[in-house]
Amino acid sequence: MTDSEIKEIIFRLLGEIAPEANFAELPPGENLREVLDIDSFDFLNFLIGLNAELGIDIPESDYGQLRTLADIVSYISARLK
Amino acid sequence: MGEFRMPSLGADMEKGILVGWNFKLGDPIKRGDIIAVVETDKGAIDIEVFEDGVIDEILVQPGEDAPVGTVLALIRTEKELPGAKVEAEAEAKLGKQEVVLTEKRTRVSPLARKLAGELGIDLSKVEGTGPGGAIEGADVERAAQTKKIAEVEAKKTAEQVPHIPLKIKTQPQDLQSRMRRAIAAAMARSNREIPHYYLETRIDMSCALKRLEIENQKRSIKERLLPVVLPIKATALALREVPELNGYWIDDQLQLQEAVHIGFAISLRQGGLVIPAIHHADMKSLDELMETMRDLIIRTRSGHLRSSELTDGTITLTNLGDMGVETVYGVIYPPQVALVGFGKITEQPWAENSMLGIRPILNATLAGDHRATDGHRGSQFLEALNRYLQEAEKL
Amino acid sequence: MTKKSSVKDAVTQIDRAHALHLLHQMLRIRRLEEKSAELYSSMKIRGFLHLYIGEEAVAVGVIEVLKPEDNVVATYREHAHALLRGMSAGVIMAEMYGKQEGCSRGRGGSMHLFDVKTRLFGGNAIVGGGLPLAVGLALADKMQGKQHVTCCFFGDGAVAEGEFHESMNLASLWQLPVLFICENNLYAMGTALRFSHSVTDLASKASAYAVAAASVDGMDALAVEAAAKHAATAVRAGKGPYFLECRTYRFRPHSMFDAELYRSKAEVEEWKKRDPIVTLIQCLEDLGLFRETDLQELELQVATEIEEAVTFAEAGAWEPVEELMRFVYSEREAK
Amino acid sequence: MKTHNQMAKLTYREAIREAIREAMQKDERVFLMGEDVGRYGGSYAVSMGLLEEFGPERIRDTPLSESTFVGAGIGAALGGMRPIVEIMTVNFSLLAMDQIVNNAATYLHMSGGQFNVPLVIRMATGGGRQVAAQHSHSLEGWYAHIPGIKVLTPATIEDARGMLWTALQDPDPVLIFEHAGLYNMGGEVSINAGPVDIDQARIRRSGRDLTIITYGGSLFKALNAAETVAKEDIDVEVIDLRTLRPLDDQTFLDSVAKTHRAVVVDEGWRSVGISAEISARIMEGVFYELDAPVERICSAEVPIPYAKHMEYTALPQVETIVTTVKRMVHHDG
Repeated sequence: MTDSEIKEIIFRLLGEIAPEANFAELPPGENLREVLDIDSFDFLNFLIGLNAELGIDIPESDYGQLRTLADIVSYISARLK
Repeated sequence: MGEFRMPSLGADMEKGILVGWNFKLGDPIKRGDIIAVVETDKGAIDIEVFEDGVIDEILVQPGEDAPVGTVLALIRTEKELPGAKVEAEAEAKLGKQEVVLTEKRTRVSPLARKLAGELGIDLSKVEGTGPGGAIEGADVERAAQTKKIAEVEAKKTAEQVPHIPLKIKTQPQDLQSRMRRAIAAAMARSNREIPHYYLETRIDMSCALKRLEIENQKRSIKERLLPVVLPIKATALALREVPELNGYWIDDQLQLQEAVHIGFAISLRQGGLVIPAIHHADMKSLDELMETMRDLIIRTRSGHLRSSELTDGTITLTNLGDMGVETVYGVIYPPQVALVGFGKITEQPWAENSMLGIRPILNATLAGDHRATDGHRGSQFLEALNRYLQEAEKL
Repeated sequence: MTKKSSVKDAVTQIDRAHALHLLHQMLRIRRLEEKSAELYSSMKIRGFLHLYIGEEAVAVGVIEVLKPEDNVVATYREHAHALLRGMSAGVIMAEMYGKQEGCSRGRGGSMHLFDVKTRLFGGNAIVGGGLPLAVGLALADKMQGKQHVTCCFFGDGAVAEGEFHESMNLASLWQLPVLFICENNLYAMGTALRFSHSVTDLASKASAYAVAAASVDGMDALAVEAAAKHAATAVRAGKGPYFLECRTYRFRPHSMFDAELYRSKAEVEEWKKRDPIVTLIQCLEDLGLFRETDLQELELQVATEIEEAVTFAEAGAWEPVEELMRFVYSEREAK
Repeated sequence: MKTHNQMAKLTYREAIREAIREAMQKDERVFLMGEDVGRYGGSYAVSMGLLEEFGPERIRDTPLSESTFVGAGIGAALGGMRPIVEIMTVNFSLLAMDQIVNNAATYLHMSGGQFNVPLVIRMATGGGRQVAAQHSHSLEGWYAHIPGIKVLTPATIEDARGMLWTALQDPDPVLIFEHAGLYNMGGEVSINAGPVDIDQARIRRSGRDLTIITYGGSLFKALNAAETVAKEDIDVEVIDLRTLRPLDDQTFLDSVAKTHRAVVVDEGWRSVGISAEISARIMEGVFYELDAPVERICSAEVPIPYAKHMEYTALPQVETIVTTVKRMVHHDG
């Protein structure tokens, strides 16, 4: 699965939570939760979406590696190999 | 294999007691034979069998009672007979708790309420001339007159002030303004009427977070618990020890509420705040609390809340931990008499029996209505809250 | 078929074909009622269910002498009467299932079978409720100069109702063509005759209203037919109402949920010896008019009819709830 | 339109007799059956003279057997006739309630649409003539609870004259309640007044400040009260329901939406009565137009007493209507 396909899934899941957000201009290095005003419930739902879609389990201890868009993409592609 | 079941002989017959069998194992039987006698509340009744065959197995002994439809015996038949399937209706007994709201409202006729909406009149400022001070249509029309005159004056003075355009998010205008007006009215009334006192305490969350970690390892991601669930449960249990914080201030007296319905503040993406109630929070398990909150958040954000959920909170809880705020000093929602606030859990230096260490600390605050309770009771509540979080395995 | 006028010796000259016809009708009723009991236990039929098993001779004997244009008013124990007047077993079964293909669109159930084509003015669940209707139907026929008979079935229980006395009086006062058929099965639900009537010879009550009356053995189809023929002829000839008491017995409980505390098993067994089907077969055998194959043929024919009825009912549809309000009032067709 | 509108002076009783006579002349299926309708000429003298004109076949005196002669009426209707059954008063109709509810009202629906019951039952109703509890009932509201029948309450001479023929054309059972106090009331109606509709209310007096909703015998008390308060410039609208089933609620809902205040005057008892139904429909229909709760003026919940002053107190009266209206409009009542 290529990075752009992963991004596409991430944007779709985030879209369900923050419909009005405009993902094209999302800076890859910014803290996602602050930029998109996502609280802990939204974030958990996002992870549940990832788990359902891609079948990867994300333990709480890994939350730290999922701050920015770039982090999430690399975290996922590593898990999918 | 034919099934001989406890027959239903009438709408009001739910079960019968098997008095005796007229045949024994291996006996041949034919259609129309009286195979057994059953005791019902109308007396003993002979039970007919409707198929030929041989009794292969007896499943219910004389003296036992069995609900309608229970298989009493198996009958080996030459040709296979389609057994009559009896679905046991699962009577989903939905216990419905009635929440009795003893809230006294000023009396306003429906016509007056309608006109107030149309003419933009704040009913709390209208003098009622109807029976018992009830506000009637005419009263609202008079208020509209005086309001129009006042607006004309205000317009004159407003001309001098330069108009600075504010950048606000686009938002369906009426929903935003109506909600903003409702919050404004409540907050203004709270400030006007409620003498607030504030208490704060810092809670060591290591035990609670440990409990959470263990729980989440056992669970799939879908059932994962969020940290905020623990302080909510602790709050609910602490309220049982200090019930005076769980009620309403009405007609100059505290009206305690039996049920603990915690109003959970949920912010809307387009701005604005809604506080649906988690009903009977003290009786809900951590999983049930998580489930309820997830459901409330989804329905709040999609606008599908039941009106009862918005009006029957007995206390309000606001959790700004996600936002990175350390301590919250909240404003109580009338007619409630308390508000609990939780900030962010942060790593902080912590001294304990003269040893210094780093602990995950949660700042918990209580805003109390001094008419209903005093600081003493408020601090006992925070103390209980802390205690429950230190024995988090019991939550 | 030559018939002597007096009731008693009419039984001796029997026409084999006709007797087999009566037997066939009784078997149709018997098997239909047995199948209904079975379907009730498997919860396909609900509500109240009153079986006619044991009384077949009455309905068969009486309805045999009526004409298609005559009116029939019956009670809640009326599967037999509906079947004999021409309603198909399938339509009856569908009604008991509550299906739309039932005669009353599934709205009446076992106790409320109606059929405008065969002028069956219903089962009626109120004891005695049908008697005044019968008086009215007869009044209408008389006022319109029609030579019809209105045949009204009711039980021994109804004889204690005010409406029985009012109806008998009015029918007699206005000399109306009503054939009152009392199916006296000795029990009004759980109350034996002697506990509800000061005078248990019910036929004798008719004389109080100057109404011609007779009583007949309700377990003997041929006897009932003869008596009914005599009565119907008088009524049709305008001689006023006639009261025929048929003394019969029901082998099953009043309805499905009845522990029969009011009568002994022995009494039931005693009456079963006079089962109308067995009696008729015995009578034909004594006269050498009965062959073993006759019964097998009839049983096979009846079994097929009943099985097809159940299939018809099972395949039926529920009336759509959108139609609930239909027929509360008439739909505005021409007056 | 009628060419020249010559008026005839007629009492309520004569209007009904004319209606019966006209119906029997026009349709030979129509006949009158009831206690003392023939030789005695009717307990309220409504059918006086009809026996001589139409003979005993079609003017049939019955024994005192309400259940059976009402049941026979149903049977005759089933059999193709168009009977008018007269029950002397609503009080005796209780004996025929089973036939009316379980047969007349139910046959069409229960038989899946096979059997119509084109029957008219007339009965006197109401109190106020000191005939004590068992003869003073107003139970129209009961009958208005039952799907399958229609319930008419003619108050004016025009309705008394025009409702019967329309009711006889109806393929379903129609009950007509004639308030006993109205039989002697005189009035005018055009000589060729024809049939009237039986499913709509009428505004008998239009007004702006408050709506009185009533029917039958109470109509004239309401109109009297309206004239009284008009002197203190309270403008009351008075609605005559004319039929309790079907209940034409649109007329009174539109009125209350205009006046924002409603009073129901009903000679029946207050609890679980037609006044309660009307109040409920107002709450459901025009809640946001209400400036005051709906008020109901009904008979006291007692068996109507014999003594004049006691009966007067028990029944709704003009003064009660006046004080209620003034309190609702001016709050000074």
